[in-house]
Amino acid sequence: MEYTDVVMENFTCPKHVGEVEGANGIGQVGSPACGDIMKIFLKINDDDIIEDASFKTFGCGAAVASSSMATDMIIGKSIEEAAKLTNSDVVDALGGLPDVKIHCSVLAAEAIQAAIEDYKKNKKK
Amino acid sequence: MEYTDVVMENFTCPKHVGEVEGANGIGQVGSPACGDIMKIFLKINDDDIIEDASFKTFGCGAAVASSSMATDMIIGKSIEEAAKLTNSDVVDALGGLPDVKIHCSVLAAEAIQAAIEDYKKNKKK
Amino acid sequence: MKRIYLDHAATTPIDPIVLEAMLPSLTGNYGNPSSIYVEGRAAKKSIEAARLQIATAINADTREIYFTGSGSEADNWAIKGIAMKNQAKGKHIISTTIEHHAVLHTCQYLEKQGFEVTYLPVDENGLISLDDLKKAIRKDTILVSIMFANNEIGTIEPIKAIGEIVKEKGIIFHTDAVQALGNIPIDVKDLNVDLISLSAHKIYGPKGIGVLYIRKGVPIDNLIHGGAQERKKRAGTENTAEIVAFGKAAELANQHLEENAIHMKTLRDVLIKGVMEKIPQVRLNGHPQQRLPGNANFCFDYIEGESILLSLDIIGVAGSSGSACTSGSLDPSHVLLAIGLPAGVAHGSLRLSIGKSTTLEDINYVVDNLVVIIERLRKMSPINAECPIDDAVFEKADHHKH
Amino acid sequence: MKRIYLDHAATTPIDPIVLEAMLPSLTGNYGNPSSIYVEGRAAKKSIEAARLQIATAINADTREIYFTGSGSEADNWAIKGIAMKNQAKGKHIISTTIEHHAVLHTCQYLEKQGFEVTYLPVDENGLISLDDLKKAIRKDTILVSIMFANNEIGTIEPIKAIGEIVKEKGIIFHTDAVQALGNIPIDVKDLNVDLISLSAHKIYGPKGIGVLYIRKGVPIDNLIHGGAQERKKRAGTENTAEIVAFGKAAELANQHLEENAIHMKTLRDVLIKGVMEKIPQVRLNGHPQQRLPGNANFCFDYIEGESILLSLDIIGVAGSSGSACTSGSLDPSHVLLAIGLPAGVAHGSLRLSIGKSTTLEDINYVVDNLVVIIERLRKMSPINAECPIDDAVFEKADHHKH
Ligand SMILES: Cc1ncc(COP(=O)(O)O)c(C=O)c1O
Ligand SMILES: Cc1ncc(COP(=O)(O)O)c(C=O)c1O
Repeated sequence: MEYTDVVMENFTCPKHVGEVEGANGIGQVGSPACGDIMKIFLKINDDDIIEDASFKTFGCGAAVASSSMATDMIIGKSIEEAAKLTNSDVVDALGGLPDVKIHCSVLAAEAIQAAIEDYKKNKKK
Repeated sequence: MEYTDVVMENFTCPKHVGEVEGANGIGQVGSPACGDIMKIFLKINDDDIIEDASFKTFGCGAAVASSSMATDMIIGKSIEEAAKLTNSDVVDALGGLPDVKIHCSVLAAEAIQAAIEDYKKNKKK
Repeated sequence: MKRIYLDHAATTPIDPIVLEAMLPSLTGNYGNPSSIYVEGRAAKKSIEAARLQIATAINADTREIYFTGSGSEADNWAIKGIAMKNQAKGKHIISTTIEHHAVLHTCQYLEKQGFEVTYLPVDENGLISLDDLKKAIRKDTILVSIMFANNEIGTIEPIKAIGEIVKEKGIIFHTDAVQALGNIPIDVKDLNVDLISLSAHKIYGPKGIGVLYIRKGVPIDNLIHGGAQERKKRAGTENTAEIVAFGKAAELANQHLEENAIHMKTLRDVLIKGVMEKIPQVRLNGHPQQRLPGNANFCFDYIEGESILLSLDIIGVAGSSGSACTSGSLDPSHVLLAIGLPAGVAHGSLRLSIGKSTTLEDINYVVDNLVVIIERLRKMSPINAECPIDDAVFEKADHHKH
Repeated sequence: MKRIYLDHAATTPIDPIVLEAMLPSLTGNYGNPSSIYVEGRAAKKSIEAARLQIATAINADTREIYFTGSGSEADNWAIKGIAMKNQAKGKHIISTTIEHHAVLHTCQYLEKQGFEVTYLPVDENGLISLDDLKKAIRKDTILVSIMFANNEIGTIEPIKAIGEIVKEKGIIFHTDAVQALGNIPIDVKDLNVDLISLSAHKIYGPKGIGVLYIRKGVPIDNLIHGGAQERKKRAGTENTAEIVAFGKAAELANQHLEENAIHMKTLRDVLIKGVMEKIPQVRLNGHPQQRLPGNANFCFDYIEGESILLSLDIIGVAGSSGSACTSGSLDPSHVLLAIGLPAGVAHGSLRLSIGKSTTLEDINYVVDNLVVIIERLRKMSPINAECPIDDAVFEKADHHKH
């Protein structure tokens, strides 16, 4: 298994770690039993644009890097666009992931979707 | 498999190769299918003393060395004594033989016995 | 950057003395050991010298030492060879839940071929119970295979006591001593063991060479059929160079056994004390006393093992983890699960295994840096003491099962 | 004394370029290739580079190359692995009477486990008949294993034609190409072969490292179970150094295939011509044309092979013989018997196998001295043209059977 430089960069100096203040969409996927949990925090403005995003991740290097990259990719996008982010987009942005780590990118995409769902649910109330 | 120096000496410069002139006891054992044939020639005098002995051998290094050593050991002995020569005597005199080669020494002892039998048979006639 | 290698349980560098011993067999001494001419005899001689070195190290007879292509091959041979040869007597085998995969997967393969295997459980320290063993023995039990010392958590099993129980019943006893060699004494005359697996690369020898000790008279089928090498028990042109190297490595390991063990134990205790005292929410895995001198194995709550390894690697430290993420599977170490850890915790394990060249500075450096790394990763984690996640809930949810 | 090594079919010295390539993996690069830190990744990388070199040499995909601990292990794995995995389909295997013991004894072992094996006969040149093969194929045939080139007499089997017949029937085809590699081209895209065994020490690589090529999708059981190495197909910590060496050796063998073959063939023909012309009562074994470039195999009537070898050894020449006396058994080579030689004649065989460094002077020296040696030994022999011994008589007499 070999990580790309981009993965290592995003692992050692991950962007957007922590809990964004005023987050109004939060999504969590994974389980510790499987070795990964990803929690995504979104701050979405009234125009449904993602103003800021952050993550907290329990997981391997690829999970951390995927979280970092994915949050970075959706900031400034509309929730519609962000919901379309696929795991392959994340993998491509990372310059590739080892086969056995692809599922980490899947988790990242799922976590974002979950956070957007959460935002929509909150909004409706 | 490792031969002793004595074995190698007796293989490279075997004593008593060929057919002794006036041989009156000839014994042959073994088969080419098994990879060894030993033929022993004895020249025995009227007092039943082995005056000279020689061999011809088809076989491996141990077979040649055993033939050489065995013939050398019985020259000057009575046929009674010579008949008592065991394969272990030959092995000892050679400073040992590899396990898988012990049967060569057995052949040598058998060939001598066969030659003595042949002499006795000839004498009776 | 200076590297600090703390994964000696995975493999060790070749000792320069061992390399020196093996080099002549790579640059020359190339004869086929089965050949009768000078080159062949020379190769044969060096192999037999190595066999004697190995035999001496475990107090065996040279005719009981058979070279294999790895520790894994030795394990496979022992278990399949005994099973196949003795199946008329019975098809029941006893092993444990914490064996190396070379034993475990071999047993599982035999289960598919109609054998029955009882896997003895272990307690929270990784020890089997002699009572369990006694109860597991049946009339049709033909083999007991229990490892000498565990490669992950370092726990040393009571091999002598096991041997006594097994011998009384006339059952064949195999032990995987790959981790024991060079770390704790192995004396086949003292132990009632019939088969022992060994591997060179754990004791500063090369990879790709192992040994199976087979007590004289033990009925066993071959695993690799073919030529008459290894007294007709293991075919394949002999790996002269690595055999010679294994011989030398075993000799050195034996000569310096005590001194190396004391050195490793001392540093290990510093390491364990440092980590346990300086880092909160950590547990030590494996038996507190009855463990390999060089083994330290921790679980850090709330974080995952691979990210610890990567963080250590970046600052020059090599360690290993029972986390699934390091193995290509998604299940964490079967050993950590067997000692009762929840999967989520098992994912946060770190094994640091000390070698003969490890120094006190190395250990201090690692402890100091671990404090920082663990803190950093915990900050990044969505779970913590206030916000723990119930494994059970997630396991039931089954959302991310593969 | 200068040594003349003419036993390249038994094993070869390590090429200095190969040694140079492998040394870094002995002095450093010791990481466990399964580990994720720097040392592990470096080791992994060198293994994958070697895998590519091997794949290129036989025109395969890297994912079809699996490293083993020897050519013998590759043979055992291929045959047992296919047999075990596909036994539900049938339990019939086809092989030949002239296979290497690694194939032959594996087949015999499977016969004991309830498999049926048809051993195809060969003609006086060592060739199987395609008609025999077609006739031997049954509904329950699951595997055909026929060697690429014979190690004793050098005969090259019609592998491509065999592959076509076998493929049409949907049967799995294995070939032991240990002797072919580096001597004749092997192209898996051109041949209908599913499994190929290779070994490094026949092509100036180290002993103790082999390869099994497994065509993608071929269903096969593991032989060595355990860790996830070799894409979960062959357990055991990778022998990094020897894998790297095998890669380099294969690359060199491939690059210089034609030039080496021409060199060996030229010298071989000088050798054969010299021996046949200067020594009476001698026969050439193996196919006159369709043979390995470096192989010469003779039978000298009335004398025994080991004594020829010893005599050659004394004057500095290393050769081999199919005589029983060199193998520790009392039966002469099964290959020489299979081509129809009487046992007594088979005992008098001498194989001289030429390598890339052999010179014309070496060959001339050997021919000249052989003349003397053969004459001397014949003088010592109790049998000769005038006094032949009927094998049959002796065999019936059975006086000296073991
Ligand atoms: C045709 C053939 N097959 C298999 C082997 C076995 O290879 P290894 O010695 O690497 O086990 C050899 C050589 O020994 C051989 O010549
Ligand atoms: C306990 C144990 N058994 C077996 C093995 C396998 O040995 P090898 O890597 O030589 O196949 C190892 C190490 O990998 C081990 O730690």
